This record gives sequence, structure tokens and C-alpha cells, in this order.
Amino acid sequence: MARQMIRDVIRDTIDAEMARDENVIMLGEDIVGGMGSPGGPEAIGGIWGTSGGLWAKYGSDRVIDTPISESAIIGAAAGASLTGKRAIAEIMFADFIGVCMDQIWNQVAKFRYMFGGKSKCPIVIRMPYGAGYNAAPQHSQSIHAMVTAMPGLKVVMPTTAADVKGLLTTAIRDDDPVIFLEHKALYGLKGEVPDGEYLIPFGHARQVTQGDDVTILATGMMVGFAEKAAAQLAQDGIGCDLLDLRTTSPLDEEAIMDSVERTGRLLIVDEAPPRCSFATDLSALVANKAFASLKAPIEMVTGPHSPVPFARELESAYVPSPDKIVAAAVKAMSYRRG
Amino acid sequence: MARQMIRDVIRDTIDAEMARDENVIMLGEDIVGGMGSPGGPEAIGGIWGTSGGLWAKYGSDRVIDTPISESAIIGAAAGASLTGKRAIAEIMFADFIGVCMDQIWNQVAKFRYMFGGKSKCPIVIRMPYGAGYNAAPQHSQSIHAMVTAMPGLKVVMPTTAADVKGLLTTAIRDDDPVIFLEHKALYGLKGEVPDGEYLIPFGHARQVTQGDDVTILATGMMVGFAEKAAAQLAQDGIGCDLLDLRTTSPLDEEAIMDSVERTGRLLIVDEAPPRCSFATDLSALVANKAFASLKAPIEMVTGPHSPVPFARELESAYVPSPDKIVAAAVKAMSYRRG
Amino acid sequence: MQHSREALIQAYRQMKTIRVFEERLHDEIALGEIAGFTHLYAGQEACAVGVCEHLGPKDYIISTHRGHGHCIAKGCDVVGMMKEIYGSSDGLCKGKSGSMHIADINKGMLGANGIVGAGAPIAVGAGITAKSNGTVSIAFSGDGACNQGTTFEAMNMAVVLKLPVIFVFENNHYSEHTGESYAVGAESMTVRSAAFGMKAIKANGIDFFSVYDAMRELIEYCKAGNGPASIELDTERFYGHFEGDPQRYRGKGELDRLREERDCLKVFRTKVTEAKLLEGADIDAIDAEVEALIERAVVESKAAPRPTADHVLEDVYISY
Amino acid sequence: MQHSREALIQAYRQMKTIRVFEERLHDEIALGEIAGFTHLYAGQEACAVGVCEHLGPKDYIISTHRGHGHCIAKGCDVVGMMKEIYGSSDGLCKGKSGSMHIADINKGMLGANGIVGAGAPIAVGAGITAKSNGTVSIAFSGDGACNQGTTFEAMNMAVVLKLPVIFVFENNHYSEHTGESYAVGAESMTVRSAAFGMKAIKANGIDFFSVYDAMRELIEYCKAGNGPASIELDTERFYGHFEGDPQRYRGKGELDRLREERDCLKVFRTKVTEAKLLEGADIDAIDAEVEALIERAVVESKAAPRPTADHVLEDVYISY
Ligand SMILES: Cc1ncc(C[n+]2csc(CCOP(=O)(O)OP(=O)(O)O)c2C)c(N)n1
Ligand SMILES: Cc1ncc(C[n+]2csc(CCOP(=O)(O)OP(=O)(O)O)c2C)c(N)n1
Ligand SMILES: [Mg+2]
Ligand SMILES: [Mg+2]
Repeated sequence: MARQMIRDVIRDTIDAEMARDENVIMLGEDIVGGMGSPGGPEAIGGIWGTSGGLWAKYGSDRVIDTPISESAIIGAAAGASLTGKRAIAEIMFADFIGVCMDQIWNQVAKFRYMFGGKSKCPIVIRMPYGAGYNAAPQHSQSIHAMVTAMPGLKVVMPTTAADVKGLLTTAIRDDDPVIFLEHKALYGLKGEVPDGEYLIPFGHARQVTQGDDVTILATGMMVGFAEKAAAQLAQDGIGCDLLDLRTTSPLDEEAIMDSVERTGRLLIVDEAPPRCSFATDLSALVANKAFASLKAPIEMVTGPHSPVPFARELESAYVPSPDKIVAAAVKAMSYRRG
Repeated sequence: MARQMIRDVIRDTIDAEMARDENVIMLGEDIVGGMGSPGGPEAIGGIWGTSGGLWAKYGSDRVIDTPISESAIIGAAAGASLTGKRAIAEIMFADFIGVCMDQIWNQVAKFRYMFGGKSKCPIVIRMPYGAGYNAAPQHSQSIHAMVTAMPGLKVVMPTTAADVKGLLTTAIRDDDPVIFLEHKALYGLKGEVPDGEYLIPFGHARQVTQGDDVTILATGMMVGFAEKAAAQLAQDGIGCDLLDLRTTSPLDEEAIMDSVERTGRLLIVDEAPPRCSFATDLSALVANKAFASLKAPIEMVTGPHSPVPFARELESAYVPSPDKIVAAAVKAMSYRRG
Repeated sequence: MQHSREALIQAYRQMKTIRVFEERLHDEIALGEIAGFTHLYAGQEACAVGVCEHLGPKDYIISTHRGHGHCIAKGCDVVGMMKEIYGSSDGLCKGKSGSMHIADINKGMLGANGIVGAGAPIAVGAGITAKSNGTVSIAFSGDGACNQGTTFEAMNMAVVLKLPVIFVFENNHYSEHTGESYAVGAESMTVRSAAFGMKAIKANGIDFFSVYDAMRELIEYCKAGNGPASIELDTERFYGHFEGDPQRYRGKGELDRLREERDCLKVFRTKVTEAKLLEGADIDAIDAEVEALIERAVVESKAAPRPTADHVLEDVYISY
Repeated sequence: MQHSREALIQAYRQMKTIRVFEERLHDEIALGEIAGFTHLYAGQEACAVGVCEHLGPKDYIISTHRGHGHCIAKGCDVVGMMKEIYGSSDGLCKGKSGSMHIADINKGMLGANGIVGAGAPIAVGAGITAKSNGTVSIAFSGDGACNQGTTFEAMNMAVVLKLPVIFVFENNHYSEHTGESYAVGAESMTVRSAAFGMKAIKANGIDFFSVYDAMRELIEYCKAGNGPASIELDTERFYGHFEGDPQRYRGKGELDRLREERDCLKVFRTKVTEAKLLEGADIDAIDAEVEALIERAVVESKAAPRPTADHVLEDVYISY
């Protein structure tokens, strides 16, 4: 067990997999940094510090710094992965999926299906996402709903240092395409990381807190906020069953059903805007499959139907907060059928 | 009142608006057809036949045929609309949003917000969508969830000839960006169209059938299927309250609530895959706001979590059918709280 | 042109197979036998075959919406292709793909593609693998696709990474209904490609030998580690953009003239017979063979099993 | 260089305003006063001002993530910009945009843009309007953005539609941490632009007069209906890519040398004083004015009102 920052766990995990399998390669903008500059390569190692030292160790054929061309980055990673490599592509901000979505949605996600099950494309697309940096509307978005909706993709949203190691290792070794979403505000977070080989299977939620009154479902940054809220609610005698879903596709339906059947109340926390979101996805699942157990309306705490604004006051009003989560839980608890 | 095919209604409506306002322009691939060819311009007038004759009437400065460059098509339409034009952009298949999503999502949808409310971008983006042509995974998709989720966009999904005229006129005169989704399989459908100026405000659902037993919500192609199902269910004494939502953003929440409070049962029909979909959006809305009225689990009939397959047998198994809708309604009716 | 008799017979058989495959599809589609959108390759055979006769299974190609010719030239099973287009579960892609997405990874054929311009970036990735194998990666594109941003990005990235990728632009002078002279703003797509920093040449896309010789040079160039190259092939499309296209953009008598003067199969036959490399009889024998093969493909396809509802959710994932 | 005294003073004031604005931001950011990502324009002033001094409010420009200089040069209110960057509800964009999206449509400034390459297509659309107004549309891009597919598409479309669009590429030799020589595979971005079928020239991006004269020629050319043009400006970025950048990609002593030898403000001052067009005193007077303006902007920004939660849902739509 070592205590590490998430950004370092990512680099070390990629390093271990590159050492283990020579077919693993990386592509992205500035993942080496300094190519063609007076200062020379490895001047930076990724603007998020998630690939430092890898170019020096594995060279330009495996750690590939690219021009600003996201469609070509994903296309190149896809073509390499279709032909025997295992490519890890970094899109610097998840918001940039807008310029390369076709390659993800109509190519990578559909290859195997279109080709009658006769191909594999073991690609991992890493995308830093989320608000918290006052990075304004085009650099703060959460895109998990969009990719979760795409058949053919697996979608991972780790929240702890240990989970980052276990889930990224699984992602790199998975033969299906994986979207690996890293919350920007979590890169600096430290946590205990198991030594040696460590894999966490997809589709298994993590139980964060246990309780019998209300089920809270969250992912990414929202897990920590929900945990804060749960602690406060516990003081008021409200027991929260908080699940960190870890992967949105596949989804741990069983854990969700077990919990809701026990609590009868559901609260979903999602950083993204409300329409056609992952929050509505979970609500619809429960409203169909666990309706009989529901004692109260399904509550959702999400971002508003607006872009993510810049100013500190606006961004913090935009993002769900522990207080809003507490209020929603209390609302669910105080509901009485008229 | 004239009886017209939807493809002709689209052309005539654009024609009327271009005649009315010289700032209205059109851009798209082959919307003239034959540019730079021996046969010469207007050899076709749009592969869907929705712009025939317009180039001859309005010329190359207003009916602009473009290279195959969807990002530049949307960008050009956006830049023109930011500076005083009202551009109608045609993306030949909605599936191609993958190559131009940034311009729609991070530019057009966010301009006004990012610019502090000091700009307007009256653009209409027309996108033929949906299955039914055995056009295989990359030419058959329904993308309404993706765009409904994007704050800043309005999303229209007309189903009748009359609604196409009323909603397209409203869209072209609207000062906000509008995504206008045309189901490919409906272009040939005929219907009565009101003469003269005809506008339908956004956010007002159309009541298709009335009934007190189960509420059915549908859009586009699914409305006709649901209507068939409702007729069959009526024979078995099940009264369906079928709403054609017309616009997914804004959404007619009031009509939905009124109906569900009356029927206590909800069935949602959506051609798209199930995850993070418009179906789940509607379900979550009702599970939160009309929970007390619900007598049964919320049923959804949607496409499966897969791409749209090519073969006739596969595509028809993929798309929701009247039979599946009937079965789901019967299921909702026969539910008894354990 | 120093080609062995076997090589010439093989090249002709491939071109003829594509031609008959497409002509037969044209008829079958008219009969309403076949669903979906089909884009026929007839007229451009010398391009696909002139390129692919140089390639082995570890060389990669990626194709376009007009992919049948590339598939056949790269060795995809013709009967399996026909079954796919007929929507059979025995088809090369189990009826999931139809005409527009046929692929056979084991043959190095990375797929026809319904998204114009999507192939070039993927070919760059195959070029990364090719570089480590000492093989090459080929991106087929059209005169319309060359204007798509993805194609430009791919060209620049291939140059930056010095990859063995060859961008083959089949200029059949139309993108759907639009003339190439309208949509390509540059003096030519070749001049434009050259300015990206790659070797860029042209060849005669209705002459197998012109394409074949030019490609030999480019493949040697790329395998020698010089980075990517591009080639523009002047060729012709004999049918509509898609089946059902009224082709009003054609000039008067254009199609008859093309069939008469610009048919790559006639050009080939004349060249090899005049040069006494093959007899007319050799060619007639291949024609008969090919006709029989395609006839069998159609007969088997009509009888082939159809997929069932339970297939819809198969092959979305390897494991989920 | 036949410039009126007023014109020279105006040009210098604009450049100096940008410089002081950016240097002050650099200090304020170091104090933790300002949130978000900020990309400073200092060093490139001659580019923005050399271009925009030709333009009126009906001429359009679209900018990049490094937009402050373009905004100021196009006439955006400097105090409103500073307030925006400070996140005030009195800011030019009500605190919604911050540094990366500042716009003022009435001034013909269509926005800084956080998406690299997104501006060029939008400039093509403004070019459609400009064509009907007899004005021009300018797309500012960098040496990194020139490799994005959207930029290439925009260039081709502008040529096809013969629009009065000028693609201004500010080559500051870096895209984030990557050298231009690595990311641009072509011999030069100018050679590449020319091959798209447009007039493409270079100018000295640290010399206002070089930029200004070259732009006069291009604007006349575009307004005459010749279609688009492009210009590459050789210039320098004085700060990091973003504030906080360690700049390890710089050469030894590079920054000092740039400040010493490649400062467009020094170049301007030397030229105009040696040519006796302005006195040192004139310039010192402007410097003082500008310092005072920026000081006021900062003081007012710190005191300016902050937005409140109820603003979040404002201006998503005009009506909904
Ligand atoms: C991204 C995208 N845009 C538009 C289309 C529609 N489309 C299909 S083929 C085609 C023309 C392609 O022309 P070209 O590249 O010359 O190939 P050709 O058809 O001549 O073989 C178009 C516009 C598409 N499939 N994908
Ligand atoms: C689509 C997209 N990709 C990547 C980025 C991240 N990014 C922001 S600025 C930048 C470098 C741009 O370089 P250049 O065009 O030379 O402009 P400069 O920073 O030198 O002014 C990058 C990669 C982005 N904002 N958008
Ligand atoms: Mg063509
Ligand atoms: Mg730069």
C-alpha cells in the first residue's frame, strides 16, 4: 500500500501495462511535450502530468505526441487497435469530444457490430472532465451520459486512487473500447493504492456508506459530495446507502435494485445538466424495475439546463453541493403519500 | 387546405420564408446539386427533394451548395446567423452530427450564454434521422436525446404535414438555435396542410388519441406506431391518451402531467437506444413530479442497446413495433401492487 | 510492363469479378431484391486492383461507402459479400453491415465506411501497426472525401509521424451530384496533398498498368521510411451515385461515351492482347468463370438463411 | 509608411494597451486574484493591431483562446473585459465567459474561442454576411490550430464560395508545449494555404508596419471579389502557454532574448522615433495614459459586483 495522487496512479498504471505488453501505445497532444522545441521532448509529459517519463522509457513509436487533430488522434488509435495494438488515446478535455465524436460513436463503438463480430478494437480513450476550475463553458463539461448512451462503448468513472488503478488496468486489458473519464478536480487527490497487479471488474458498484433510509447513487466528483452529505444526514438520524457506481456502462443494476428495495427511497446525484442524463437513466431504471418498493418520488440533484458558467459564484451555484444533496434527501424522507 | 407530401411541405415552407425575409439563406451538400457538373446546377435539389427549385429562384448567394465539410457547414451557418442572416443548414443524415458536433454543442448552443446574452444566432439545423431504409448502423440513428440534452438548443420532431409547416415556420423565425429533426421514413407521407401563414408554438404537445387508462408519449415515427397500437387497444377496451410531443426542448410538461394524473399509467415509445435517452428523460420527470398519481411501473418501448442493424429482419426487430407497444400497455394495465 | 501470365490473369480476373458483381447487383436491386443504399464501383476497377495487387494480408486498406471493389481486390470472399448485401446471417458481416460496412480484418480490409472522410484517420492508425510490421496502410478516398477535415488531419498527422500510409484518391469527378471542379477549391487535390509535405503523384485510373506501376513506386518509397504519399487516380463511375440516382448531372451522352472510350476492362484487354501477353481466348475463359462465380453467389445468397431477432444484440460487445 | 500622426498614436496606444493589460493580468493571476485558465497575448500585439487598424464594426473577426489582444484591437471595452476576467456580473459577458470567450458582436468581434480550430468555420459564415456588406471577415488562428481539420475545411469552403475571408495565422512557434516545426508537417503553413487555392503571404509579426501593409493588400484583394487569402505572421509569445506554465520547452535564455530583440513595442518605438514621426515624449505620454486606464480597470474590477446564483439560468435562450 502506497499513498499516491491520482495523476501519479494513472501514469504508473499506464507504465506498468506498457512494460507488460509491448502492444500498448499512447497517443495525444503534449503527452510528451516539447517535441520540436528548443527545450526538447519530455519538457512536460502531459498537461495533467499523467504521462511524465513514459516517452523517455518507451520512445516515440509507443508514446506518440500528435498535432491538434482530435479526429485523427481517435482514428489513429482506432486503426492501430483494429490491427493488433492496444492504444490509449488522451483527449485533453472531455469537451473536445465534439470535434472527434464520429470516430468514437460511428467508428470505434460500431466496428465489431458492423463487422459481424469478427474484429476487436481494444482502445482506451482517456478524457479529463468536469467543473471546478472555473474553466468556463467549453472546458468544464461532464459527458458521461452521451457516451453511456452509445452501444458498443464501456464507460468508467473512477473516484478513488485505488479504483483508478484497478479500473484503468482492467480498461487497458479489456478487448472492448473503453471511455475512461477522469475528473479534473480529482487529479491531486491522494489515496492508498494496492501494490502489485490490481484489477477491478467493470459493473461492480462500490458501497461508500450503508444505511436503510435512502439510496444515493453518484459518480465521480459527486461521490465525495454525497459522502459529506451522508455524514451530515447521519447526524440527523437519516441512514444513507451511498453507491459509487464506478462504471456507467456496464451498470451494476443488481446493487441498485438491492439497495432501493431495502430503502424505498432514491436520490441521484449527477454533475451534468438534467435532460436525457445519466440521472434520468437511473431513475427510469428504478421506476420500471423497482416501482413496488418506492415509497417516495425519485429525487435528482443535477446541474441546471445551462452551460457551465465561468465566475466562481456561478460555477459553485451550478455544481451540485452537499447542502443540495442533504436537502433532497430530507425531501425524500419527509414525503408522505397524499 | 392542400394535400401534400412532407418533403414538398418542407420545400414550400422554406420557399415562403426565403421570399418573406431576404436574410434567410440555406447551406448544405447537394441542396442545389450538379454544381460544377456537365448537367449543371439544380440537377437534383437536395437528395431528399426538399430544396428543388430554390436555387433557381434565389441564386447562389442564398442557396449555398457546399463541399463535404459538415463542420464548416454548421460553422458557416453559425457565423452568418451571428452577423444578421438566418441560416438553414442541412446535414444530409443526422448520423453525421458526429463530424460537426462541436460547432453545434460548444459554439451555436453556447454563444448567447458565453457572450452574456448580447448575441443571437437564429439558425435552423435540419437533420433527417431514423431507421426504416435498411441504411445500416451509420445512416439510421435517432439523435434527439443527444441534442435535447444540450442547453441552448431547441429541438423539434414533427410528424404530420401540417405540423411540419407550422413548426418549421416557427423554427425559421425563432431567434434561438433550433435542431429540426425530420424522420426519413416520413418524407413521402401525405397530409392536409393549412393555406397561408401557419405557425405552431414550441412546447405544445398534440393530442392524438384520448383515453383514461394509459398515457402514451411518443415522437416522430413512433407516433404513428403508437396510434396503430392505441386503435387495437381501444378494441380491447383500453383507452390510450396518446401525446405527440412535437418538441423535446422545450417540453410540454403540463400536458404530460395532466394526462398522467388522469391515467396513472405511463408508457413511453422511443426509437432510440435505451440508455440516457429521451424515454428515460420523460420517465424521470414523471417519477419525480407525478409519483403520487402513478399506479404502475413506467413502461418504455425503445430500441435495444445496439447499433441499428442492416438486414430487414434485424432492423424491424430493432425498431419498436405496434405489437410491442400493445404488449407494454397491457403490461401496465395488468399491474397490481403486490 | 513485365507481368507474368499468371499475374495478368489474376489482375484481369479481379477486375472482371468486380465488374460482374456490380452489374449483377444493379439488376438485382432493380428487381427490389436488395435493401438499403448501395453504391456501385463499376468503372473504377483498375484503381482497386492496381493498388491491391501489390498487397498482402498484413498490408491494410480502408475503404469508403463505395467499397465492393476494394473488398474484392483485397481478397474478401465474394460469395460472403453477396450474402451480406442480401442481408443473410451467413454474410461476411452476419447481415449487420450490408453494402456499406463490409470488412475482413484477417484479409487486412478494415472496412467500407459510411462516413465520408472517416477512413483516412483510421488508415493512419493502421500505418502505426504497418510501420512496426514493415508493411503499408492504404486509405481509399474520393474527390469529395478529400475536402473533409478528417482527411486533411490524417494527411498532416501521417507526415508528422512519418508513417507508411498511402492516400489513394479516386477522382471519378463527382461527389454525389456535385462536380469535382466545384468542391475542390485547389488547383488539384494532388497539388494540395503535395503541400502537406508528402510525395504526391497522379496516375491513369482506367489503366491498370498505370495504377500498378505508380503504386509500386509509392510502396517502395513508403517502406523505405520516407513517410506517407498520395496518388490521384483519374477514373470513371459507370452507374449513379447510389442505385436510383437519375444522374441528371451527367452530360449528354456522357455514359455511353464512358462505356465506349473509358472502360478499364476494354483498355486492359486491348493492351494485353495487342502486346500478345494474353489471347482473347484466355480472357473469354476468365469471363465465363467469373460469370459462373457471381451467378452462384446470387443463387446461394437468395437461398441463404436470414438473421432472427435474437441476433440484434449479438456482437455489440465481446463481453458485457 | 505614410501614416498620419493620429494613426500612429492610435496604433501604439492599442498595442500598449494590450501589453499593459496582459502584464497586469500576469501579476494579478500570480496573486490568486483571478480564476480559470488565462492565455496571455503579450508579444503578439503587432499582429492584432496591424490587422484590426484596417477594420470597422461591420468587418468581423473571430479569435482564439488567446483572445485579449484581438478584443482590444477590435475595440472591446477594456474595463468591461477586465471585469469579465475578474468574474463580475458587470463584465462584458456578465461573468459567464471569463478570459476564453469574450465577445462583442456590435463591435464585430465574434468571440475568443476555447476550442482550437473552431473559429475558422465561423469566420467563413461571417464572410457570407461580409460579402453582402462589402466588408471582410478575419479568422485568427495559431500555428497549432492550422492543423485542425476544421481550419482546413474552412479554407477550402471559403475558396469554393469565393468569400472575403482572411485567415491570419499567428505563428508564435509553439502550440502549448509543442514546437511548430514538429506539428506542421508541411514545408510551411503558408505553402499549404496557398495550395488550397488562395493568395497566401507572410509578414513580420513583430513589426506593426509589416503586418499593416500586408493586410491592406489582402483586404483590397478580398474586397475586389477574388475570394479568400491567408497570411502567416512570424511572432513571439512572451509568457507561458497559460499562466502557470513552467515553459521548459523554451531554449536557454530564450525569453530574455525575445524581450530584448523581438519586442514589437520596442520595434515600433524605434521606427517611429528614428523616422521622426513621433517623439519619445508622445510615446511616454501614451504609456502613462494606458497605465492609468489599466489601473482603473483593475481597481473597478475588484470592486465590481459579483454574479449571484439566479444568474446561472439567464441567457441560455432568448425565449423558452
Ligand atoms: C460525413 C458524411 N457526409 C456526407 C455523406 C453523404 N455522402 C455519401 S457519399 C458522398 C459523396 C462522396 O463523394 P466521393 O468522395 O467523391 O466518393 P464517390 O461517391 O465519388 O465514390 C456523400 C456526400 C456521408 N456519407 N458522410
Ligand atoms: C479542440 C481543442 N484541442 C485542444 C485544445 C487545447 N489547447 C488549447 S490552446 C492549444 C494550443 C494552440 O496552439 P496555437 O494554435 O499555436 O495557439 P497559441 O496557443 O500559440 O496562441 C491547445 C492544444 C483545445 N482548446 N481545443
Ligand atoms: Mg467522387
Ligand atoms: Mg502557437
